Amino acid sequence: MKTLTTTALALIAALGVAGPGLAEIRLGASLSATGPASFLGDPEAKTLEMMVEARNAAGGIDGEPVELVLYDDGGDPNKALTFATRLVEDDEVVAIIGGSTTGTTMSILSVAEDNEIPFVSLAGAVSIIDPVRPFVFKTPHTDRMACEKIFTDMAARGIEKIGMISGTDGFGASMQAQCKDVVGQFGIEIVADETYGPKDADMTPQLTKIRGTEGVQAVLNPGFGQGPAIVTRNYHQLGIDLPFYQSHGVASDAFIELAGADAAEGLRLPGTALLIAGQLAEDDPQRAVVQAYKAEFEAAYGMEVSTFGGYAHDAFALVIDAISRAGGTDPAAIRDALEATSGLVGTTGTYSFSADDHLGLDLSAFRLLEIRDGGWVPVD
Amino acid sequence: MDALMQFVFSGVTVGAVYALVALGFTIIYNASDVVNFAQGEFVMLGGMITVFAHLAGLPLPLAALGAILATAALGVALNRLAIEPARGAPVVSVIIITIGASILIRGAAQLIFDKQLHGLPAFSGDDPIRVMGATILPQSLWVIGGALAVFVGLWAFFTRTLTGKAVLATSNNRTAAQLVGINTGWVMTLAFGLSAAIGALAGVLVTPITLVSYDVGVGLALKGFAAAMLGGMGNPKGALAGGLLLGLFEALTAGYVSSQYKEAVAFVVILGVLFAMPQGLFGRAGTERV
Amino acid sequence: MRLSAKWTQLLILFLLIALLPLFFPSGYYFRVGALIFVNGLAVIGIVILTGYAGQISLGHAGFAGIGAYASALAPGHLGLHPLLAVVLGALVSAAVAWLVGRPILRLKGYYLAVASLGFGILVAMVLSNERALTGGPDGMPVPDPGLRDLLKDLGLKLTGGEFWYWCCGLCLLIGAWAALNLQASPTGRALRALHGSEVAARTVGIDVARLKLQAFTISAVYASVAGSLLAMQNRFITPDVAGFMHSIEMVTMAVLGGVGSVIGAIFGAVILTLLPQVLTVFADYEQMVLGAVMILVMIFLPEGLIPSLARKLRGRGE
Amino acid sequence: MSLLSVEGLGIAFGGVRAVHDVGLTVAPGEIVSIIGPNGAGKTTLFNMISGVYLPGAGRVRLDGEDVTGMAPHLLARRGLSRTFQNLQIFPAMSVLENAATGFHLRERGALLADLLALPGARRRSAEALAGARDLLARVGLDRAADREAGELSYGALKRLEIARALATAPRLLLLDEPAAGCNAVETEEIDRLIAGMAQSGIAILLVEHDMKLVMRISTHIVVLDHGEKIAEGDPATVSRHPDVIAAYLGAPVAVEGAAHADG
Repeated sequence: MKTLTTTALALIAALGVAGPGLAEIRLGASLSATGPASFLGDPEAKTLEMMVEARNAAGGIDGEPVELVLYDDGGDPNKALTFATRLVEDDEVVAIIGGSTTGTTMSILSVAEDNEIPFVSLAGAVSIIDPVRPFVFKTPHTDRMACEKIFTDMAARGIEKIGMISGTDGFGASMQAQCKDVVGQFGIEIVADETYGPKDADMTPQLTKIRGTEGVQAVLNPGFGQGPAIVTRNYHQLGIDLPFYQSHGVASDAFIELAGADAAEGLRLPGTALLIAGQLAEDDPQRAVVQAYKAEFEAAYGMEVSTFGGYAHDAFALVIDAISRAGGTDPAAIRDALEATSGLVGTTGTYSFSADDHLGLDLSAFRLLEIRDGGWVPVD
Repeated sequence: MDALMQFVFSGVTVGAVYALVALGFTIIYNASDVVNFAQGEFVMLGGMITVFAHLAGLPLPLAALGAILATAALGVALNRLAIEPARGAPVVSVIIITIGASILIRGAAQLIFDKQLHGLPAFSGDDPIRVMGATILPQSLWVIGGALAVFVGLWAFFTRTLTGKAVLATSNNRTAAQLVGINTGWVMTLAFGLSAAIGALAGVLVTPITLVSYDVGVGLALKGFAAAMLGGMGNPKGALAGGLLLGLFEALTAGYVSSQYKEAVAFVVILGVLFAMPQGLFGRAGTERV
Repeated sequence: MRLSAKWTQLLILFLLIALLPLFFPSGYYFRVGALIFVNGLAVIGIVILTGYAGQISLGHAGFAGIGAYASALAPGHLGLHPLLAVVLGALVSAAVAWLVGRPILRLKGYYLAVASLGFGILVAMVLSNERALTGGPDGMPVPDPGLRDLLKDLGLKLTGGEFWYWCCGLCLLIGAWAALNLQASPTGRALRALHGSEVAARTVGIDVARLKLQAFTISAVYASVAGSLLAMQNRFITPDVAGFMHSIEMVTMAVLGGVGSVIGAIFGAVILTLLPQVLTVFADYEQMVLGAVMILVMIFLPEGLIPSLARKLRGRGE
Repeated sequence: MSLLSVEGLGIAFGGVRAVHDVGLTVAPGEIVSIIGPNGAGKTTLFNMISGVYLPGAGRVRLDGEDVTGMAPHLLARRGLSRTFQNLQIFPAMSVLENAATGFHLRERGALLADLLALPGARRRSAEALAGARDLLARVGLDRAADREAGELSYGALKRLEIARALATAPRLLLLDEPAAGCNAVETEEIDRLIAGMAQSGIAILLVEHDMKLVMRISTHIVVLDHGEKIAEGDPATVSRHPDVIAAYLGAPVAVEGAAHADG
């Protein structure tokens, strides 16, 4: 029994040692760098590490170095809560970035609120910032905004009846629900509502059903990962020639490659400026930020930059900006400075927070893109 | 009618994927009564290695062959390092070992390769084939053909060759098999190598359809395991039938009932079959010996 | 002799729970402790099912899911006090276990494994698909049971982390006590007997089907209460709690620590809960380490860490 | 009236007749032995009578009540218990606990009481353990009570199985080769044990290869060959029966020798 006690104590000691050394400005992050949401968390973690390094090379914030304490919650909300507690109680960070998914965000959120630590989430759900919680902010557009962007375009094309096929993963299910919520405002009706599992190999039955539904004029596929690529191929395979919409969940060049340029030709989705970095107009306010981030990231990691990494980029920029304006590392002062952010240009859009808006983006931040000849073309 | 045809095509395509994974389970199970939960990782490796070798410039057939051989070697190593040393352990321990192996391989794969999704070009192009108003991709035919070929191969192996019979004998009674001169150590090596190779072949064939990433193994192993149990573990006929039935159930449920609950319906059917036939559709019935 | 062995184990457990906080440098350690206790509680259920009765379940997280969502849903929808919601969750889990266990416990080995796995996946699927009720994959908030406020009124001020540490610690002690009682009781003997030989167990009059069902039901209640405790302290719950990986995690903890021993299994929970916390610096290697640990323990310490080590120590003593 | 009566019992495995049309009766206090060469179907017959196999034909009656194919645990409640040719002990439990499981029918109670260690549960458990200790003394295993059963020798385990079976307070006991693997001294002990059990009114059905033992203690002998009954009667009659002698290697002198050779 003595061995058990010693082992336990040794492990506890190991826990303590695992913590970081001293630094003046300590930021915390809990991201889903592995696990089912790693397509979100992996670029986010890489982005944060890259930006912290760049920032410190440039002298930190007012001469003080920034230290990043980064944990990988694997997409598990339970782990995320533990790491959030650790960030606050043990690492004593002044702000938290993270929560790659809505589930992990909701777990971190309660810790941040209880301990009054500013928290910038990278997840999509509108429930994160509605109702507004004093210490909680987020950088990505809400899923609801993605739906609105898509429906606006559909309405402009005179589409009134659509079919929807969504993934049953967190992203797909959340967007499916939000879209069903707002679709009525655009005079559009969802006449077919199908789903598929995140690892399914063939979606032709669902698409066949949608095709066979009376009056369908367009099809929308909210989802991420391999699902949308397979749906897009099946769409092509079945020869469906109705307008086809994907979500911002697959806004990347890799998607075109996976789905095949032929199959993806003509489909539209709401994306960010990152996807068309090279095509941005000289006077586009986001041009400089977006091109710089894209160049840095691709040079550092040799992989294509993603929309999701962009969320982390913006969150980091917001927090650094707030800390330098707060003139110190008091979490409450950082929070106040965050809320006072105005006109900060990020990769996702231009942020202006207020007491009753902790997202600070509007629909104009989304750009509706169409795939033509294997590349992205803005349609609005 | 067109719709039904399309559902059947989809079901057979998906079912062939499940069947290929399920077939991989049968050899190891036949040789050692072990259900190898790392079988899905063999499929993943088949896909991933091929993708990366292809990216590195190898022609596709060569890349695929390399992937199959490398995965087979890993299967042999798995047996030597993790399964053989724990021979005679209870079922729970063996489950933990093979799940541990699957976690280990997955963790290594995400470091060695990456966490991105990858695809492979379809072997015979992407132009759908039209039959009675429904369409099927040429790659689906490759998968279906692969499943049938592996099935016929295994069936012939177990019933027509001395080595195959030696595998079955080893599973029935290891000591007796040794007494009649069967090198049971070699049989185990062969079984793990073959199973891993079949898994990797499945990975090569299905990647153009399903895409591949380091974490596709778990889902495939679960479905393949369920299909193998539905058909009756250890019987190639059962693996093929179980896989195709599972795929058809899912496709028809998605088509006619609810796509949301298609997997639920599939599992309820499996549970129902197991209650009625506790050894699966084609399983060996055993008498308790006292 | 047996009685004293039981009380020794409980005393060690009690002392560890009571004294470790003296060494805690921050509130985070209370959180980790509480998680260990919750996992330990669930794992004791596996000890009863797998260690005593020799039956496999790869779907026990399904019961944790039922318990967790009972805690999340019952207060709002039925107006139950959160504590009663825990009881309701346990009752529902017991009822479901009784119904599901009847047919599936007739199966053996891998067939039982796949059937229980199917059950767990069904529960996770329902929780994930019934968005209107459960919030879908994004999860839903869980109401606070308000016990902390009650303690505050009594003059005992605890942080959230501290409160859940003591609360889960107490539940773990009670759970361990009951499991140890069961082990030495007539029912426990009958369970271990049918594990050893079902045929022989029948000939001494043991109703094997019924006893397996009892073990399955009790272990479901353990998982359910653990799920409720987790939901209440996290204040937010997602269908992951019922997922396949969580089921595997429960079985792994039990088998790693020693599925035949209550203390051993709790130790398994300690290791697997701490592992990701200790390995944060090497997060990339966490999965590989976990996999390697699972394989190595099963090969070199087949009865699990604690029983195998105890046997080795005893062997040296003789 | 006989306690056990078996009529026309038969079973086939994959088309092979393992047992065909066997009948016998056992009355309280009687020791009925079944003998025959290896593979004659003795253990299969036991398995059918004790509910492990479902008979393909025939009837098993206990107290005149038809119990054919009844589950073993229900037969145990009616007073039928047995031991096994290939040991069926609970290897991970102590010797004492093994024997105590035999008291299951009397000690089983409320699950909740067991979980909470209520006084009733503790008392039942203590009684079972005390009873088990007495029985272990009776079969000469009291000194090994606290050892793990898996550590015991073959002969000791045979006696442990008898103790466990006795603990169920059987009225009919089926003993499958109780003396196999035992040395001469142990065999004598078993001999006394069986005789004592019969004297206390238990009906005993015995399968045994040790012909000396069988001839000494049996009140009635049934001879099986190739699954069929070829002879029966008291020991003296059976040992002179020509078919029996033929079945056992075909020479009069071989009866006892053969029995030892293939034991």
